[in-house]
Amino acid sequence: MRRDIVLRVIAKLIIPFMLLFALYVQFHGDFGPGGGFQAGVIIATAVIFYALIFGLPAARQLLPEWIVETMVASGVLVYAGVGIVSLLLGGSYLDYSVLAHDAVHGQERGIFWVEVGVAITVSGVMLKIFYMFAGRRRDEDNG
Amino acid sequence: MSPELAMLLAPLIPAVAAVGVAACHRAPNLREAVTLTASALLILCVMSLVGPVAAGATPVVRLFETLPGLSLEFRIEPLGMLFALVASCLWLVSSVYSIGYMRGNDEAHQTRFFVCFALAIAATMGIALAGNLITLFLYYELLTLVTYPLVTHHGDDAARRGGRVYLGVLLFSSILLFLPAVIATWALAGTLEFVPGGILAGKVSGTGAMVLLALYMFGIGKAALMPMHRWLPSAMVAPTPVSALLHAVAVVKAGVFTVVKVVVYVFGIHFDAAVFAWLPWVAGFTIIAASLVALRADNLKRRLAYSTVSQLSYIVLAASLLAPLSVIGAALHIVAHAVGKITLFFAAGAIYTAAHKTDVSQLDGIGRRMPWTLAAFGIASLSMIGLPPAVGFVSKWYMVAGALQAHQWMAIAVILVSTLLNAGYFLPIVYRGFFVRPDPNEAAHGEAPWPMVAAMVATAALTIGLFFYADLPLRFARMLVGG
Amino acid sequence: MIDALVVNALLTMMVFIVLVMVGQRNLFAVVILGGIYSFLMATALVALDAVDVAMTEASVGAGISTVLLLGALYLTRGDEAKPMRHSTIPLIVSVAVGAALVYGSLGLPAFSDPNAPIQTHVAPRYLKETLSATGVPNAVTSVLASYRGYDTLGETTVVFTAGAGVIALLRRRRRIREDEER
Amino acid sequence: MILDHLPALQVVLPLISAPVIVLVRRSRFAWLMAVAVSWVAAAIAVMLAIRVADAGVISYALGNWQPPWGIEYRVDPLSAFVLVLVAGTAAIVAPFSRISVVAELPREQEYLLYAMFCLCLAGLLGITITGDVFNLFVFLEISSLSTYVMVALGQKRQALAAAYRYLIMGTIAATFYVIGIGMLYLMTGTLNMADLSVRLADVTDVRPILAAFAFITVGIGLKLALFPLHQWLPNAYTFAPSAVTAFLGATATKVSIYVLLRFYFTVFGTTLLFRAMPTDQVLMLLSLLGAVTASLVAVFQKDIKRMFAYSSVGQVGYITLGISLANTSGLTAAVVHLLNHAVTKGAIFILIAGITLRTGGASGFDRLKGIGSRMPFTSFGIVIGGLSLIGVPGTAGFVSKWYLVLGAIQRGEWIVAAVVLASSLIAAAYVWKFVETAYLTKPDESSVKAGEAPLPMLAFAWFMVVLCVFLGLDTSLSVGGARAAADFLLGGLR
Amino acid sequence: MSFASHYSYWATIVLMIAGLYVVIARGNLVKKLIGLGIFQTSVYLLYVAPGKLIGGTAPIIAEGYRTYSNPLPHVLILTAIVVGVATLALGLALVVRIREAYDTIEEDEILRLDDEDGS
Repeated sequence: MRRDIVLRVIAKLIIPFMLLFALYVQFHGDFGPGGGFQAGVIIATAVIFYALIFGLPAARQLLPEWIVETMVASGVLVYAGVGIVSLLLGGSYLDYSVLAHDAVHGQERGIFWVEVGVAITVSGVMLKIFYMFAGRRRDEDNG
Repeated sequence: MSPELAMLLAPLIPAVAAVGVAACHRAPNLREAVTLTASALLILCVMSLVGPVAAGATPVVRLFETLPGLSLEFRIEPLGMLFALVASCLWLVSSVYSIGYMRGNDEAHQTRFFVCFALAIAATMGIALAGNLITLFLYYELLTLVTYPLVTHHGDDAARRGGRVYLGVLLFSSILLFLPAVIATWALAGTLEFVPGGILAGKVSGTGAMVLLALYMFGIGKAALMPMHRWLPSAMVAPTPVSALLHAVAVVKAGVFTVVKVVVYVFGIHFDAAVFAWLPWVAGFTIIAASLVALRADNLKRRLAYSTVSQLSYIVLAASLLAPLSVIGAALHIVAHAVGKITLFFAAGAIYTAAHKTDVSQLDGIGRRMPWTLAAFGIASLSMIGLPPAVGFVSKWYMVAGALQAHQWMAIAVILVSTLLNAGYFLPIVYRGFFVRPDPNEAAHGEAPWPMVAAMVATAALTIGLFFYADLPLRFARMLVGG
Repeated sequence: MIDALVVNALLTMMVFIVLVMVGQRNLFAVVILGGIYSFLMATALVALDAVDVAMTEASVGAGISTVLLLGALYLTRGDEAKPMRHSTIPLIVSVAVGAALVYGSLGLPAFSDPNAPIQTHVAPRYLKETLSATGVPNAVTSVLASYRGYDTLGETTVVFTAGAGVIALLRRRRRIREDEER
Repeated sequence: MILDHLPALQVVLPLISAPVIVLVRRSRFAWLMAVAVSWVAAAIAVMLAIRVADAGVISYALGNWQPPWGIEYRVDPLSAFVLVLVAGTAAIVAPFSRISVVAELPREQEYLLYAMFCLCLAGLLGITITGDVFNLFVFLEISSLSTYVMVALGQKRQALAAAYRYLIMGTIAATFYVIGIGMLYLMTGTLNMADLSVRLADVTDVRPILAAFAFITVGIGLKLALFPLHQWLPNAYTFAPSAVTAFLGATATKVSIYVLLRFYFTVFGTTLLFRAMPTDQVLMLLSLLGAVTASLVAVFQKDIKRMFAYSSVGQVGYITLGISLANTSGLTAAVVHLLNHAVTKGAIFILIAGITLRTGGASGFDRLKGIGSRMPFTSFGIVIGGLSLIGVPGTAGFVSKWYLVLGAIQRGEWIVAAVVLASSLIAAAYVWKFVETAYLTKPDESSVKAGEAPLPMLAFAWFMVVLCVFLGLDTSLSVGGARAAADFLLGGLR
Repeated sequence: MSFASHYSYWATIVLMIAGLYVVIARGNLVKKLIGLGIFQTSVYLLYVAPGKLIGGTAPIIAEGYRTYSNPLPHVLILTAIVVGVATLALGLALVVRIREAYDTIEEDEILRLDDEDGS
């Protein structure tokens, strides 16, 4: 499959659009359906798609394991960190109103950041799981 | 020393001694010195309480609240005083004896033995001084557990089996019968203090009271009322000093002590006699049946074991009559049986150590080789039968007087018949030992090691001495019934 | 009424697909059917106005789950399920559960009842003030990220737990050694 | 100021520590982090308990959204009690865990185990502290998923099968729970526990409520290993890494029992349930069956870990029995036994971890012959723990049994009292199996050769052993706390 | 209450039972997980369907709409979906490991092998 030139070309065309779509879903989630979780899944899907066409090693080169593993952890930290920041600014845990001078603005800011956190962790985890599953048989075959 | 301090120290001294013994496991002489010093200290400590208690004081020490409204608490009263005295004195004697026995027989795990021995005494002190039923129950169970390693001392299959029966019966009875009785008492009376006149008076009557009484009497398995007596013969797998401890000092005495405590302080001797009516029959049956088994037993320790079962039921019988005189008799018999039976076991152990004999039929002429031993055995037998000049006579006298007072003809008949049976299984041993010719082919041997003989002579002397000087125990026993 | 009909039709189709899945022994076919089931579910969710949920179900149920299952099938080479064990007890259990559910459902509010408690308590406030309080018109987003933001933190943690768990379970010792040396 | 946010920090700190551990990927750091976090959590729990005792129920609105619109954290006497129990156990298990983790796990997995440990702790604390039924589900899943992973990290391959089985059963349980709260939500429109209890009283059609009650009971019953829903537990406990067994054995089922109490007494209220359905009789019957059969099965086990795992099922039966009695003594028994059993089993499983460390992972009785002289402190500690399981006076177990029997007698249930006491004799039978193996059997070539367990492990285990005896002698704190919780629960009914 | 008004519940219940049945009755570990998935998924409908209002729209505030369906069940179910996929991922990882350790993914077979190990 990796040698199929048509697929490769199509993939190279589609994958940027997928990522763009993910960003749209991520940031348009306030106004339409979507949000961090769905965006994370789409980002992961894009990379998985890449891996299926160009092979796992190529995908691993594009997005190395350690980055993925860092994503897995850092998304949760971003989310929980927003809560800690709101604590430090004198609010309750995850009270976004204190994040800006104006409560509504603070809410928007808080929602933005927690959605970013969700997206990072979700895409990281989905990718990591894919790497784990896909890499398994190869290792087994190698020895 | 204030009485309160003495009461705290009484269970503490043997417990600390146990730690000390364990620490000295590499130096046997030092280890034995620790045991002997501690037992001497304990006697002094208990003695210091005699004055205040005789003067009518009931000092109290409250430790901590185990359950809301229920504290771990020590309170000494005449009966506990009597028990503590007996146990502490006999600890010294049996320690001396044990040292001789363990060394004479090259027993293994001697340190563990002395540790558990000391812990058993600590638990016994706790029982004697217990200020309420929950404290008593705690130490009662503790005693079961710390004597388990003693019973299974040899660690072989027989020991394991004996240990299972020992633990099985004692745990079964105490958890399944004794504990619910205690909890029910708490639920009914709202207190578990030992109060003269009883805490259940007016709180329960009729069938409920009878069930409760049955739970107590059978639940206190250490008193070995049939059918809860099975643990006693099973425990005979233990080394002889342990048997002495179990039968004379700690375990069985803890049982009958608890029985008397429950009758006097929980139900009260003015409780409705109809509730108690069945108990003399059970006790009487136990006395006769156990005596008959003893009569037929050839193994010396087994015979002594069944003798114990029967003797314990004297105490239960006497207590169950609810007559003041018989309760005095019960209290006295705790003392009388203790000194008598310990002598008998000492003698059995001495015979085993010196001659390696365990059966009655092997004892022909043993008295010629071991005159001191058999003389002590004879004196103690007199006490068991209830003949003067041994202390057993005094306690039996009070029991019979009590039975007369309560018009319990059945009890008198039981005591008379069993006296004959006692004579029937003790006197032939004495006769055989002194008057039948020994088998000439046997290897010659003398007395057992001197510590054993000394201990035996001491307790035999006590058996006679208490007959002539029964004032002190009698005084405490009288106080028990408010006399 | 059209909404209700669409929903009910979709539900009926899902029931059929699931019943086929129960009987089917070829695991590959079951996984594919599962994907179709998820798509139907997503469609039904759209019809039920749950667009966010539908989007997630489509990407997760039909997408990720199917990929994972296929991957696992590939790794386990598990293409053939053994015949069913005797299934009276499971049947009894399932039917009992169903009976309890039906009994309970008899008292539940009717479909699309505007006076049902869920329409009158708690939820109206979200709809009323989502724009003014959080500046976010999508009430699902504002509830998800703000009102019940703490749930979503937990949810993210669940994903994280699964990720770290899969790493723990599937990581090879040998390769990690190299990782650490690097 | 920071004191006002203790309820949030209680859960968030362990939760944050997990991703930090995964970021750093160093096993020593991971261990230090786990220790630090569990100690801080324990300190917070104690502070919360003190504040609750002084000032009454604490309510904390997350995100400053007032309940029932936002999620509420609620600390009352019962949840404070369980928080201290869970965090305290973690604080004791975490420090020594390194010894057995190093021995049992490959190095690369160590930090992940600690991450899972922190997540599990966060999940259990979250379940306990939350006042929102759906938030409870989320944290239930956090603790469950991390538990599956921890169990699967055991050395033998059976650990994998046990984890899988636990995963299936646990997920069914969680789904049942979700169905139950779904029905409650449909009938009331709220997810907040306090709000639910108010609004449930006004619901006229009780059929969905009864169904919800049944689903929640079965779901939580699965999680707490209520007989006959306990099948996942023995293998999970037997094959999990030893440190994990010690932690789970002391906490996991306890938290589920807490959830049951919360629903029965806070959300539903006994008026609705104990009148409308024979809940108490059914629960009583199951509890007694569980206590007796699990203890009997324990007697016949050939593996000590498994034996004590079955014993846990039996002990859970005592706790649910206390709940089913539904009077002050019974509830006090249930709550205080949460603590007493946690301390007892914690001690036992830590000591067993010491044994498996020396045997290289084996825990069959054939390897334990004569261990009493080889590992005297370990063996004796297990014996004392065993005495507490039997309910010998002077140990924590006695106190629980006292209240349980008292509660039964006060209700006039003499047979129940008798069965409880009889089952403690069965406990004596399996404890004595260990005693005879350890002390009255000659060691042979298959039995363990090595010496005593490492000192830190012994120290922590013996701390719990001593605690176990202390809680049997002085009960002002344990029974005091349990009594307050029981009164609070029963008071919530009126 | 009429048949039509409760149809969605009952269809949901059938889905639940089918899923639960597969989990309990089937011995193949992958199939069990699929059944578990169906069981979990069907719960979504229990929450979401009653939240729907006829004539309502998705709960995204916009000009021209007055009736919105209830957003809260949607939020809850989003969480439930995530939990479901997390469970599935872990379960499959376990199945892969089990397959490597036991060389089978049939439950009966695994139980038999466990017995041989003498647990």
